Amino acid sequence: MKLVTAIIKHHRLDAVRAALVELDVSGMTVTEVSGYGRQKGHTETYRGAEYKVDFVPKLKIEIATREELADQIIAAITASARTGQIGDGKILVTPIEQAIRIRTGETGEDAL
Amino acid sequence: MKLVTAIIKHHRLDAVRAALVELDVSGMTVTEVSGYGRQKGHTETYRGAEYKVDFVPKLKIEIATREELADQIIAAITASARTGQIGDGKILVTPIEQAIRIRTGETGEDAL
Amino acid sequence: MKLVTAIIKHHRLDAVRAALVELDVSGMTVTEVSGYGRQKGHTETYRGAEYKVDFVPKLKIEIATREELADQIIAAITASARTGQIGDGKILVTPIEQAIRIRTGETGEDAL
Amino acid sequence: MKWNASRSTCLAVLASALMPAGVAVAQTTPAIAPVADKGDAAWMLVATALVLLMTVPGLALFYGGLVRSKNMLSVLMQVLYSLSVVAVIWVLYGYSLAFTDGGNLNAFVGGLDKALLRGVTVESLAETFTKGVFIPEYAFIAFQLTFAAITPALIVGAVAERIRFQALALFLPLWVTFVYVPVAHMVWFWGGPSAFGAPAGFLFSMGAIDFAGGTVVHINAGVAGLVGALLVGRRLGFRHELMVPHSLTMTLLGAGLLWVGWLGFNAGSALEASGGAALALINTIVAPAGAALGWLAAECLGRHKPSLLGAITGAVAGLVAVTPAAGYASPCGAIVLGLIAGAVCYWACTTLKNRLGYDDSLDVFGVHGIGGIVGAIGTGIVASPALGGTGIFDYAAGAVGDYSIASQVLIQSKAVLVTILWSAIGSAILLKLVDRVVGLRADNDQEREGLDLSDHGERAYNV
Amino acid sequence: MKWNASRSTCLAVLASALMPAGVAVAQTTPAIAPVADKGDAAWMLVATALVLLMTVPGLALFYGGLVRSKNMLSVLMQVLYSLSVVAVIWVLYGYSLAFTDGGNLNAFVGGLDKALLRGVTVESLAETFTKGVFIPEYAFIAFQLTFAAITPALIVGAVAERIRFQALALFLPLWVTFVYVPVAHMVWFWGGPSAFGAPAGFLFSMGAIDFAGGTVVHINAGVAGLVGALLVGRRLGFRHELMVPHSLTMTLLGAGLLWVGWLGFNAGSALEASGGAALALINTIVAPAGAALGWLAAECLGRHKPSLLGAITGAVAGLVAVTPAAGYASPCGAIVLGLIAGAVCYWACTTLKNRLGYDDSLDVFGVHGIGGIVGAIGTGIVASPALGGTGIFDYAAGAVGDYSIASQVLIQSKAVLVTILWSAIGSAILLKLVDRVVGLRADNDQEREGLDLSDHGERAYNV
Amino acid sequence: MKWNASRSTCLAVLASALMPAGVAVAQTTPAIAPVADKGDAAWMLVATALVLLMTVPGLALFYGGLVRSKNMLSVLMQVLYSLSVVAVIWVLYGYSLAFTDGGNLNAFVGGLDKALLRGVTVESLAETFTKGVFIPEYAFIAFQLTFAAITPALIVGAVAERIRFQALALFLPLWVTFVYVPVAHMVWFWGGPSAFGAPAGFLFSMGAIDFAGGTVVHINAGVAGLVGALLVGRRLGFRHELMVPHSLTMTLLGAGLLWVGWLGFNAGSALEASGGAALALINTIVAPAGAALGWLAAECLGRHKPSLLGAITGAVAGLVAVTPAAGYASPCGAIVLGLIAGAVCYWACTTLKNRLGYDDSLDVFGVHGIGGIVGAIGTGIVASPALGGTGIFDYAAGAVGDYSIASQVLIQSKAVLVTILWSAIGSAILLKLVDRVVGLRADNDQEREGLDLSDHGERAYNV
Ligand SMILES: Nc1ncnc2c1ncn2[C@@H]1O[C@H](COP(=O)(O)OP(=O)(O)O)[C@@H](O)[C@H]1O
Ligand SMILES: Nc1ncnc2c1ncn2[C@@H]1O[C@H](COP(=O)(O)OP(=O)(O)O)[C@@H](O)[C@H]1O
Ligand SMILES: Nc1ncnc2c1ncn2[C@@H]1O[C@H](COP(=O)(O)OP(=O)(O)O)[C@@H](O)[C@H]1O
Repeated sequence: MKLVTAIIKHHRLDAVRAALVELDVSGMTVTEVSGYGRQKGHTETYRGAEYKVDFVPKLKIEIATREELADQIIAAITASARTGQIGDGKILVTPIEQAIRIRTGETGEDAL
Repeated sequence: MKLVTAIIKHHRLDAVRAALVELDVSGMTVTEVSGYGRQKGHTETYRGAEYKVDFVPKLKIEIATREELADQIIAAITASARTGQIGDGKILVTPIEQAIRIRTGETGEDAL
Repeated sequence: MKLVTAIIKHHRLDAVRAALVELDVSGMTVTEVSGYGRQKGHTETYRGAEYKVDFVPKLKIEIATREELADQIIAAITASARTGQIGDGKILVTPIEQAIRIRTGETGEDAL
Repeated sequence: MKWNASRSTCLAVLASALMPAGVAVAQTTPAIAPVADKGDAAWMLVATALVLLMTVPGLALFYGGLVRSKNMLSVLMQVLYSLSVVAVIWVLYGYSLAFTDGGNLNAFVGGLDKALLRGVTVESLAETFTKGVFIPEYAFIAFQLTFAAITPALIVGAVAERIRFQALALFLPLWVTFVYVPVAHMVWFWGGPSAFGAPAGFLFSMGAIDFAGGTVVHINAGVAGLVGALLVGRRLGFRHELMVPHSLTMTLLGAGLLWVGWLGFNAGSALEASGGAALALINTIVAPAGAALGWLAAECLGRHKPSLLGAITGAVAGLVAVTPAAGYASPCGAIVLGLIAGAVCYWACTTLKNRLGYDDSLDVFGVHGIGGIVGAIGTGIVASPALGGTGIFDYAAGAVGDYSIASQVLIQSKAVLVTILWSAIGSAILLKLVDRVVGLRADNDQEREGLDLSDHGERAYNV
Repeated sequence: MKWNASRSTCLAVLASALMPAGVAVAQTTPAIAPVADKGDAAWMLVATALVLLMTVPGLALFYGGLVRSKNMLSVLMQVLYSLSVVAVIWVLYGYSLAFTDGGNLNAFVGGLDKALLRGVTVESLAETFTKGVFIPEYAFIAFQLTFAAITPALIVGAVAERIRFQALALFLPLWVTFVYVPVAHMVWFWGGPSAFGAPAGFLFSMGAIDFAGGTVVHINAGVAGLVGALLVGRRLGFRHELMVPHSLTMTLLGAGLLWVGWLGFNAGSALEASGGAALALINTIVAPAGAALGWLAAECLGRHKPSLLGAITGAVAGLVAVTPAAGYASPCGAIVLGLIAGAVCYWACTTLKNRLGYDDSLDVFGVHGIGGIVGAIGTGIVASPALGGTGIFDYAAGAVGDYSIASQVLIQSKAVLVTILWSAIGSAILLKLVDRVVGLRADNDQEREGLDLSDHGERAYNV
Repeated sequence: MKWNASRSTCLAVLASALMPAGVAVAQTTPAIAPVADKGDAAWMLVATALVLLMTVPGLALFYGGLVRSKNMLSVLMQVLYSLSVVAVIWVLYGYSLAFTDGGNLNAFVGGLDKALLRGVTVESLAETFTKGVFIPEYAFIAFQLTFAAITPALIVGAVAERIRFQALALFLPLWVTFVYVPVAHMVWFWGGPSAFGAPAGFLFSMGAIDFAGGTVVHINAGVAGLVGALLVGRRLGFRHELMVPHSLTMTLLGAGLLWVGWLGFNAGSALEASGGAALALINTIVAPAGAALGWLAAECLGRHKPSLLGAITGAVAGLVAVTPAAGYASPCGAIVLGLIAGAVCYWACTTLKNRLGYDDSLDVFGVHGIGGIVGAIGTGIVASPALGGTGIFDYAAGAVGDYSIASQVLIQSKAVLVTILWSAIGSAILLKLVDRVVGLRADNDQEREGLDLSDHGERAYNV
């Protein structure tokens, strides 16, 4: 099993979710994160004091999946999250050794 | 070493933490996340505009542990996080190659 | 490729980021988390009702990197995040099997 | 207590001022139609606005800040609903039942002569506590409306985070009708200075004094809250899970607005822009100040850190306690009353509540019930002229009467007891009834998810 | 309508009261300089403060809570800016153009005699609606200033989350000058009771009644909002993305402050601390109460959960609807008017808006436009003495005149129509102009990032 | 300045109005007991409520929104504590020391004749600035109480986010006693119009004018704040870490409430519901409006985006600046004063502060100190009748006196200097003392964790 982790822009979430649901992905977990990268941040000024904020709000989506589906998921995310502008984000794939569904105790791919 | 990641319901946190402390787990890291899965979300209505919200608030618990303890941890979480209803969540196990304690520079299992 | 994950104290973020930028790390992703560990939490009291809060706010920094840089990154974080007091946090290293830049579709180390 | 005047105040004042002497002499007093002083009218308009401020947004936010964010809107809604439904009821029949003569039942409740505000016009006047001084009756009705609206809203705090909206939607109007209105009539209805001998409400006749509603509003709501907390039962996870205020910022804001509004509540209860109103005003500033310090002192003695929530709660307890005493106590007396109320309510919200084990979510009983009792009985003491108080005006004698602390405290205690019994029994019956009809309590899943989503389909925050 | 008095009120009253009779007789009425009653003055000072409270923080937070947090500050800023720029304009020329005689153009606009408040002193008086009753002119100016300030601020809600600050910074002062001021003059300018025959504004002369600004403020702003929403266009992601209020807590708070402030708005429009003001006050409590219940009932009928935002919106709709009627309707009439307004505005904000498909972000048209129309026309009905209303005072006859619901409703409808046309055409022209000069709309990236950062370089929350 | 009247206002007015002419003639003026006008009384009750609103929740939230969320409650607590402790002190001895004759020390401080408010009753009156016009003394005491309470609370902002609560708990009452009370006495104590020749406070005697407390409140607190910021030292991470307001929403809300409350502060300082009060009222609306625009203009000139925090801060600076001028300036004069204050305070909070490098967390000195100085000196200019101002009433002559801008500006500057010196020296001594006794500053770990947890054991938000 693989864990596909994508960092995307907020307003692409709906599109990404829709694309994943098309693939019969049954679940995912989303986290609010701050990203640092090529995309520039912004400047805030309060009573003349300027602050350069380098972090940009992003969403992290994690999908645990059986191996075969990983490439399709990657393709789907790439297509649906892309705006073509700097800051569209990354996808990382990492290995999962075991998965358990808490409710039933099922393990492995059945747990997903 | 293994990283045990569990997605659970908010109100099970105390029970899970207690169960882990019983096992002499010395630390964990918790993140607020939103989950999408079998558990249905809810509908919100504002001045007649209906929004279907598919994401459900969940907690992610991460425990870095030496290999031997992983199964016990999984069992403890499964037992303490279970309510028997859809949406109880998942546990994923992934490999850790190295661990360092920042304060002391200790590495490996000593760092946990 | 490796994923270096560090749990640090909030007020060390600027120092850590600066240290990483020195190393030519091009990006990172930061998440607000709550940590449980040796560092003690605090007690809150509301109208006489005492609550022991065991979780301490922390930041999680994730850096996807090519393998060669991992040790330098670990060293840089260890140096810049350290205050010497309990609760400085941990660094974990996990394997990455694949990386994709959404904007361009680049894969592997080029995507970072 | 009301009077129909045929002309507007100001014209009459000017007219009488300018009237040739001979005519003035000829017109002996009865020929002069009573008029409202514009200053008194202005003050009562403002006082009404201030009491409205207490309910929404004041009380709504004070309570709302104390619950978990998943129940924020439910509390706001319950308070707003209370205001809305009571405002309508007050016009339909509430004012009439509280403030007209009830014939045979007059000891306990009024009649329906002024239902739908029949007969009230812009010229109608209501007499104040000074003979011959009047305010527009609409102002009096509106002022009293705001009292009737906030009292049931206070109860909401005791059953917050678990009661269904449907249950409250039914209970609150019933409670106003069967508990609030009779108690208001018993304590406040009388013939006015021009007819002070006319049949009055039961507790008024007994000689109980309650300047601005310590019994009617606070003990009444506090006891109903306790009964509600007991009948609805404890929240899921009570004493196991973290149940901490989701925004003390909102609680401070709400309390601040309550405080400011309370100046209208207490000083407005003088019904005139007089020196007596000014006394009530300053007492409504210094008593809560003393009570905030009293609570903080109690916290420090109890080896806790001095907390903002403590200072706020103390201040509210002081406001509650000074409510019946505001126009009677000297400022020094009010400070002492406040200090004591702060410390006693601290004990009630911590030690007492823990020992008895009921789940009064937002300490309605601990603050309004206990603080109200301290205030009602304490009023019997601080009102004494021997302690700098004003004493009680004897309308028959036309002067302040003799004062005995002991006997007044006895009377006050009796009034407290009657209020407690009426409220406890009435609230229990109504709650049982509502439980039968729609069920009081949200089911467990709804309670876990939060009432905002389950009852109202909304969330307070989307950041 | 103004009068220069040479002495302060109180001295005059006392003096006249104490004056030996012979002298009083000798001094026939014209010799008495008019003076302001201190009670009326006190009330108008307070009413002004209350209306200020409506704009900032009231309206600012009511609107702010409804937008997404990335646009919070932009809305707050637009409202605060509206208040600031209009306050200055009012002193410079706004008051003069609205409330002095405009010579040939007097049907539509006033003159510049009092530009820079020339000639106004602390002794200047403004006559109220009662012959011989005056208030300090500065109080009248300040009171009217707050009306002029809140009206353009209302428009902000319709174009929120996408209009550029620069565009509004230009549009708002233009709109006040070319739309608000003329409409205010048309509806409210007259010679006062002492010169009721003098040339008055167009709609006033027509016999339209508008107690506190249903046409001038609400229909005017509501229509401008609709035009704005159409010209600025829909928000990115409208109907696709989640666009939910970021803090209903702030919306409740803002609405609560609006409600309290509205007591000053409506009851202050009586210009006196009279029984009539008290009537307006109680109506301003019970109408929104009824409207909140009306909206909730409509929600339940529409098979939705009863929502806090619904109750709030209903209450605001009720406040809007009762604005023109506040001093004319009986409390029962006001409740019915409120109930209807609540239900109708529910329909407007849901069914109507969906069908027409415009993006009026915060329902300025649905609440202020539609609610204003319901109120303006409804006033023609509930003002009828046959329905418990006060009727209309006929200054020539010195008594309440005959009343025909049908003909008054016709007059009211005409006034509504004129206001709609003036506002729609004027707003459209001004918006087109501003679009040419600076561009109305933020570019897509800015809109995505949020106007707080792009227009103001700040963020509302840093938790 | 006080007078004991034996009868209530209204009765007396009516009585005198109705009195047969012969009797009235017989009763020559001295025989008439002074009475309070109900309109004035109503206004002063409300003004007091408005100033209370300024402190809690107004100032508390204005400041609270500007700190990081970990220090939110500490600021709220410090402000609430200030109000509570000063309210009690005011009754115990503060009022007496500020507003009674101090015998030998009378130039600088009053006596203890009215400690515990001895001798004050509901019939006691205080004379206003108009001969023979009185208000209830309790209203005057309460009104002044609110001034004394907000002034030390202002200082809190300068030392926020690092001072220990224990230190402030000691410092604030000391500061009120040794700094505020004497300065208030020096500036405001006089015999009243009926005894204008009696010994007055030092600065009053000098001829300095300060309508509502520019020196007493703002310069006084601003300078104390600067001294505090210097003695307590900079926050950890100052200029390195992100220290941005945690909720500009709360800051806007607090500022809005400050603005509304300030109408009571300034217009209430007229002590009457007069045309003069109405002038102060409108000036308190237009000056901050001008100042908000002034700050925004300065931002744009400085190539920054126009910011909400800028507009808010400008408005507060305008409120500060107009405080001493409110009853003297024409509205146009007030606008100009506001514009200038907005721009100057912008410079003070950015350029000046950066150059000097002190850490005045919330710009108490930059806004209240500098704004207060601009206002105090500017008052000498805009009060001039030549510029549309009212000039200064000469009680001996019974008319407005001759006016020289140059000499009045000189007098104003001297008063500013005396206030600065008194406040700087007094504050420094008291802070040093407190540092010895309990230590001023939280230790580094506590400062990092936040004062909410370390000092109060609570957190503001739990979402
Ligand atoms: N090396 C990295 N490790 C972890 N996260 C990264 C890394 N580089 C970029 N990111 C994440 O991806 C987001 C987008 O990256 P950025 O460089 O701004 O644009 P792009 O993906 O278009 O190259 C960043 O905001 C950050 O959250
Ligand atoms: N494939 C997946 N990848 C990542 N997270 C998942 C996945 N499936 C489910 N989750 C997480 O687990 C939570 C519970 O899953 P759900 O399907 O609702 O119930 P259950 O665990 O009872 O089957 C989801 O809310 C989501 O956070
Ligand atoms: N076994 C673990 N798994 C995951 N996170 C951990 C673990 N142990 C500690 N942490 C994280 O590291 C943080 C610091 O750990 P702690 O034991 O308090 O101090 P130290 O790192 O100095 O030993 C914790 O707050 C928690 O977030």
